[in-house]
Amino acid sequence: MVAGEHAPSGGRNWIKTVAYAGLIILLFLLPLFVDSVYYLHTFIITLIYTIAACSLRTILISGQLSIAHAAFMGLGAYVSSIFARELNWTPWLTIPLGGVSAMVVGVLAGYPLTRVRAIYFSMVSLFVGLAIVALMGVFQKYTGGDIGLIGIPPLPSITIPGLPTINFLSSKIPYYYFFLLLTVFCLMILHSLENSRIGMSWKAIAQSYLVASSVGINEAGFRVLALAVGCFFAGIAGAGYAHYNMVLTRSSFGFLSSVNLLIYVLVGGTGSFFGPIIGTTVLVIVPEIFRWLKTFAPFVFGGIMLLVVFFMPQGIAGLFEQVKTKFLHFQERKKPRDVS
Amino acid sequence: MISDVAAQTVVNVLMLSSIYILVALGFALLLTVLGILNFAHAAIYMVGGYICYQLAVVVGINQWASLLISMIAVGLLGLFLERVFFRPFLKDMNRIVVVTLALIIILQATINVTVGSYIRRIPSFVPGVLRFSGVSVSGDRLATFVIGGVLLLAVILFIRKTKTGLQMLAISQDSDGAALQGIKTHRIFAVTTAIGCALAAVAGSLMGAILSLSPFMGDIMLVKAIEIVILAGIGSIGGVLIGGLILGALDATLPLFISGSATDLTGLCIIIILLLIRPQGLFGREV
Amino acid sequence: MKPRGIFAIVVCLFGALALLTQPCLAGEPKTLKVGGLFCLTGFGSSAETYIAQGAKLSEEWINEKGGLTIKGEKYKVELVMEDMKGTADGAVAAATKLVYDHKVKIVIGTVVPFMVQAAGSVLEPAKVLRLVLYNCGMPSEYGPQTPYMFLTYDSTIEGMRAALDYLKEAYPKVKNVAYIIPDDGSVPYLDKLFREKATSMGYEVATVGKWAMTTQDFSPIITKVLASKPEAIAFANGWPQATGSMLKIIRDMGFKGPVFGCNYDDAYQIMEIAGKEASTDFFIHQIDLDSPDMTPMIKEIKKRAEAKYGKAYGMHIWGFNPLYELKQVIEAAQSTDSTVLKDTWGKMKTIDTVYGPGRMGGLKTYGINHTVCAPCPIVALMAGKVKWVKWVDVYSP
Amino acid sequence: MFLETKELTKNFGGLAAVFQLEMSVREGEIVGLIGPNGAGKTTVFNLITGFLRPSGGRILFDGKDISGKKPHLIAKMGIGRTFQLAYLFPEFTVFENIVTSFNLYPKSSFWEALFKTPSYRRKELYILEQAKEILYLVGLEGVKNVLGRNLPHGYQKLLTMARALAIKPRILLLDEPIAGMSLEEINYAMSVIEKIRSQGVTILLVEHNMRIMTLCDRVIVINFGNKIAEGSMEEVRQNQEVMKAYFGREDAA
Amino acid sequence: MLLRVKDLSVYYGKAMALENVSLEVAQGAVVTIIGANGAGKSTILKVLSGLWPSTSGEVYFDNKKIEGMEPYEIVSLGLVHIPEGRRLFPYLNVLENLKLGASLRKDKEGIKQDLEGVFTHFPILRDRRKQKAGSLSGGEQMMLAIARGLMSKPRLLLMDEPTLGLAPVMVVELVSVIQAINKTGVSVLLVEQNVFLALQVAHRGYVLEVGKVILEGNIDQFRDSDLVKRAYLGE
Repeated sequence: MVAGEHAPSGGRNWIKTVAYAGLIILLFLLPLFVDSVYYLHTFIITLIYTIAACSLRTILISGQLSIAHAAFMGLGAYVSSIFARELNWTPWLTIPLGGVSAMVVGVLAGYPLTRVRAIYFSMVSLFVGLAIVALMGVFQKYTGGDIGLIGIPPLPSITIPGLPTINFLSSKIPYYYFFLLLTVFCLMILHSLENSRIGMSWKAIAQSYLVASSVGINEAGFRVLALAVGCFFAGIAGAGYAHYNMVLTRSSFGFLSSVNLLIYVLVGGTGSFFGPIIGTTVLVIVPEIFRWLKTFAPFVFGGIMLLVVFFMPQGIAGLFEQVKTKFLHFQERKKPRDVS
Repeated sequence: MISDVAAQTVVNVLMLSSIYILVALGFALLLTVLGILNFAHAAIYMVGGYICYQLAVVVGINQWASLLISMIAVGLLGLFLERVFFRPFLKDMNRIVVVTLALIIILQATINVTVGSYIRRIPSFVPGVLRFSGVSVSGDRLATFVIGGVLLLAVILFIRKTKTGLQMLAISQDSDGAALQGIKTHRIFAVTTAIGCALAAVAGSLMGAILSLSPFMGDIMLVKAIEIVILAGIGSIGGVLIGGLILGALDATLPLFISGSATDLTGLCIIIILLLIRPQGLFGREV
Repeated sequence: MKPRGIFAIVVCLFGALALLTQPCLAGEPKTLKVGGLFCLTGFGSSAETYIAQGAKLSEEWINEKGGLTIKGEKYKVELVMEDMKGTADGAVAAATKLVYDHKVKIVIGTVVPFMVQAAGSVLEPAKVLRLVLYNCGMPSEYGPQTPYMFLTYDSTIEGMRAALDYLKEAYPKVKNVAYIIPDDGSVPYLDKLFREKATSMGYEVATVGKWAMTTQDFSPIITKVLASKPEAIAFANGWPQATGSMLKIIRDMGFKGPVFGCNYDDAYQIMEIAGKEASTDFFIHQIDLDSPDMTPMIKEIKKRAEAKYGKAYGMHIWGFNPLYELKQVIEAAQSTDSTVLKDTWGKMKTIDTVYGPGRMGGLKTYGINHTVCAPCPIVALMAGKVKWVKWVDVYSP
Repeated sequence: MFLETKELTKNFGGLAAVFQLEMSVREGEIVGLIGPNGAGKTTVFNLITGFLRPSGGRILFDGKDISGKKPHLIAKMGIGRTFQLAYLFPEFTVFENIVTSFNLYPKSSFWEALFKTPSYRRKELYILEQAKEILYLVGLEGVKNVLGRNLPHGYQKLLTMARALAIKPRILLLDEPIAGMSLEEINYAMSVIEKIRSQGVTILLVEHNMRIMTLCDRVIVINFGNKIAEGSMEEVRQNQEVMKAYFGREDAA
Repeated sequence: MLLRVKDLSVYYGKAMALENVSLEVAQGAVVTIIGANGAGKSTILKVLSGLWPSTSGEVYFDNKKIEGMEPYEIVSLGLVHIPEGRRLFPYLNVLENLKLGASLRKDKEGIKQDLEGVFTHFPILRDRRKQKAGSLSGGEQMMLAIARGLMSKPRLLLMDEPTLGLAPVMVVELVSVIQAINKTGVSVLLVEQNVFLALQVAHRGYVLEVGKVILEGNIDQFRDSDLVKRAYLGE
């Protein structure tokens, strides 16, 4: 069963599908309209952080507000780069490897973390994140320490017989398509999971872990599963980032970065799958637009956050919901009827 | 020789702990009474330091007076913050997180734009160094130790011995129950925030004398404050003393044995293990 | 309803503002755009704000002097600055914006090593001439793989050599030296270089104090370093907050010997942080703006900085230097093409810097001869006063 | 015995909430567990369903020792429960509440759920059918698309029962199933409980409202965590000690 | 009338908690509201004491409109709520809990006097005055909660399920306590599930079911009411 599948609005589903398809096609055609490499770069960064933010939300819907997510991103990034740099593995292999290693660490950290809930979870996760970043500082021989790791190979060119070779160093367009595909792929999986039985169990645990376990949902198991899935995609995002940026510093994955990811999710709205996507898009692109404000630019970022918090209690995605409710004149799902 | 290092280390532990305690005290107060994680605490701490600097160095009034004025000014800022930014969101953790993080960004940018980012330091409050048999303590650190201790004691006494303090405790234990006793909860929240912010201002000013001032000085201290409060346990002011001592002890002794980045990792692992054994912290109430 | 209305209005206002004030990209035809990469906010902004101001001064200076003359045509220099926001991400974004949006082929700036690397990942493949101010000696930062990067002034390694030379001269009795360094990844390289130089001069390295980047209080690490009984202490790398704090603690703990810093840091700032009491027997690679021994150019910059910003800092001079050098290179090459400039500069043997005549070097040290070695000024802090010492000639072969 | 506790004890910080409790439930019965407020009834439920670990004693279910097991494993063995305050998933609709509760039969693997394989879809369809049946059984089909938190109290109580049925329990532990209901609702809820029992589910319930006791085959009275009487409702009603404990006075009723 | 509630309705989101509830408490009376868990009894008290907002309706205390007031303003008028589960401050000692009850009062002498009065009423509290409230037994906690309520000089005491978790002996004692309090001129609005207690002390009663008053009248009428007997006495 899929949430929505039993919803009575078959007609609106059709419109939705067309809208999504249209949006994705538009995104695919974007490079035709945007000739600035800088804007492409901004879009690519948005895509990468979208994967990370959506995977963070996957953890969040299971009731776990993690403040370590950027660290898992960094873990994937470093593992992928180290294997690609030191052992000359192809990034096509090391990127999933980065995801897997982030997942493994997520699971290892996750089991003890199931002992704690709510704010205590957040706090211990904060320390886990700090510890992972500290770990990167310890193995500076491989990670380059704070000065950073360079010489990370870019994605290798792809040769498909009959077509021109796709060279990732030639321009940002191949990267854009790679990340667009990766994002669509990751979001599809995350969306599919969220709207499956597993996603429902996560949400059930978040709403009441007592009730959830009374109906046989393995609270610890599902929470670790959420961490595993979330960390896997964070690792993928991080690894992709590494092979795009070709330089890594561990300060990109510290406390403030984790908090930034959290802001993307919270500002976008936790209630909807599209929340983090909207949040990331707004909070990555708008500050770039206001770059010319120089030292005043942070006010834009902070201002957006305050606007959202004051006027959009459910985040930006919640705003759409609010508007929709208003337009539909509080049309309820259905009024309760007498039982007897 | 070894004993010199040991004695100096004991002093280092005490001094560093008092720095940490001073920074974490206001943070713990807000967490206990208002139940909010005020991420902006470290930014308020920075603002306090800058106000003290502006008064003492730029305007040129007496240093202790400027410390006092900074305390009062930041206390008033706290009243404003509580009314406008905290009160509407007290029961909504997600929104409190976003608001306090937004405050960090805005306060840092404000200082960066107005005062500038040139590193400054407030002149010593207590110049000079105290030496005895191979151990030395600078006057400022000693002052921090004393002031930190006095403030911790004062806060605890205030809480235990005054009516307002008792009401703060009551709210921290049961805020609805407290409202039913006729306690003006909003007033207590305002007072608490003002005190918490004033404490941050003291910490910022003293830290401005011991270390230095920069708009971003709070970033690491924030993490330290969170570490202490979580170690102490949410809901415990007295626990800040122990949390601060533990963290101070880790940070002041580990570098003697483990150098560089590994220090961080070891300290964090110890804290994580402590927290997994006692998730509610050493003096926390319940999970 | 109301909040939404307010929000809509605010968004519209911001949007309108953004559209109205978007910098107009259509400049004059005879303008040479030079990018500037600095942290104006976030980590590093404490120094780089002033370096950026210095760079702005140099832009004005060049244009006042009539700009650049290339093949008979006059060019004005336009410095386009982007904020790196103190993060690697920000550095990459800023560099991308400069290269692909502003279409610059020459960039000055980036001081903090990790941002040098991050920006380099964009600038180097785009063949943008980079005029970098600082380097902490890691081969990954600067070497044969970065052919478009030029180190415009003496850096940690040169500063270290000058400082050790001066140590020998001023404190001949010192036998062993301890040095303190942030554990940021550069330790293995700097350690090797430091030991080589120190042992070749007959010093013993007493101990190495590595500190974690998150350190708030340096007392423990200083306690450890002092336990090895060094006669002199060096800061191999660092920034004013750390250097000043450590100097203060070292003196508080009763160490009387000489202490010195190897990198270009503002001595006044260090003194402000360390306090007058502790600021003694300390020397560092830096200029003294008040000394009559400064080059005419430095005096000129000081005047300009005071006129424009009210107060002159050593960082202004540092920030002024790259464009000053670039002017000579462009006039020598008679071109604005980055590859031509690179080749021309690479073949130059000498170049004038604001610090005095510079020589090109670095082939042996870094693997590439793109290092400008100019006289290295030494400034001492003595009894709470900044004291001009002298110019030391250093050269990285 | 189907479900029995042996010397079951639970201490909270030195205070015994349940002390050496011996009780048993036979298969197919409806047993009422009564006692004054704070007598330890809910604690007993929490001990049986694994939400609390007993300080001493054992709990046997169908001959197997289940004391101290994790709640979801106990649920898997066929012990369903409801909560005193109508705990439910407030952000889910009624139907989603029930569908979510189908975790054990049939079980789908991670990969099935991820790729929405035909077998997964088949199982989900089956679950939809089953959920509809339960919905019909408890009579909530009229409100199936209402969010849990918007549901009136009586419906919430019914929903918690419906949800507990989703695990196909062999025994159902109902914690105050009719508290807060109107008279009609009570009658209706009692008929639902009767229907559930007729499907072969054993029921152990806690209730203050004496009306429900007409349903029970047997009543166990506890006070201070200890059993003080057992028997039919009539027998218990005559018991002076029960009267004293339950109604606070000896000449009650 | 000391307290007059007119057509009070409370909705949480779309869920109804109370609908058009009207009730009255006369000066010096003990009035009880009977109803099962979730019937909305506690909601009434929470609205009266200002903890929760009402959706519609009017509440007058001493002819003063009190809804929309902050809890402390309501307390200052003399309407004091002893909440369900007592809501003591478990990490504070008995004396501190009592002092907090007098939060709004400024007359030190009066407080001292009342403290004495409370201690004579509940001598056990005097013995335990340095003990943490959380470590008291259920009965002692109940007494402390009542005593704390008395410290704010109530004119009307709202009691929410005082028998919760009490031993039978204590329930009996509670009856005399409530009667004693009432004798000093304090009106009481008692919310109970324990109908026996309620019937014993109250003068007047209301039966609440699913947010609506379904029965009201003098307590004698209640005893004879089939509805009450059937629903709550199990007959």
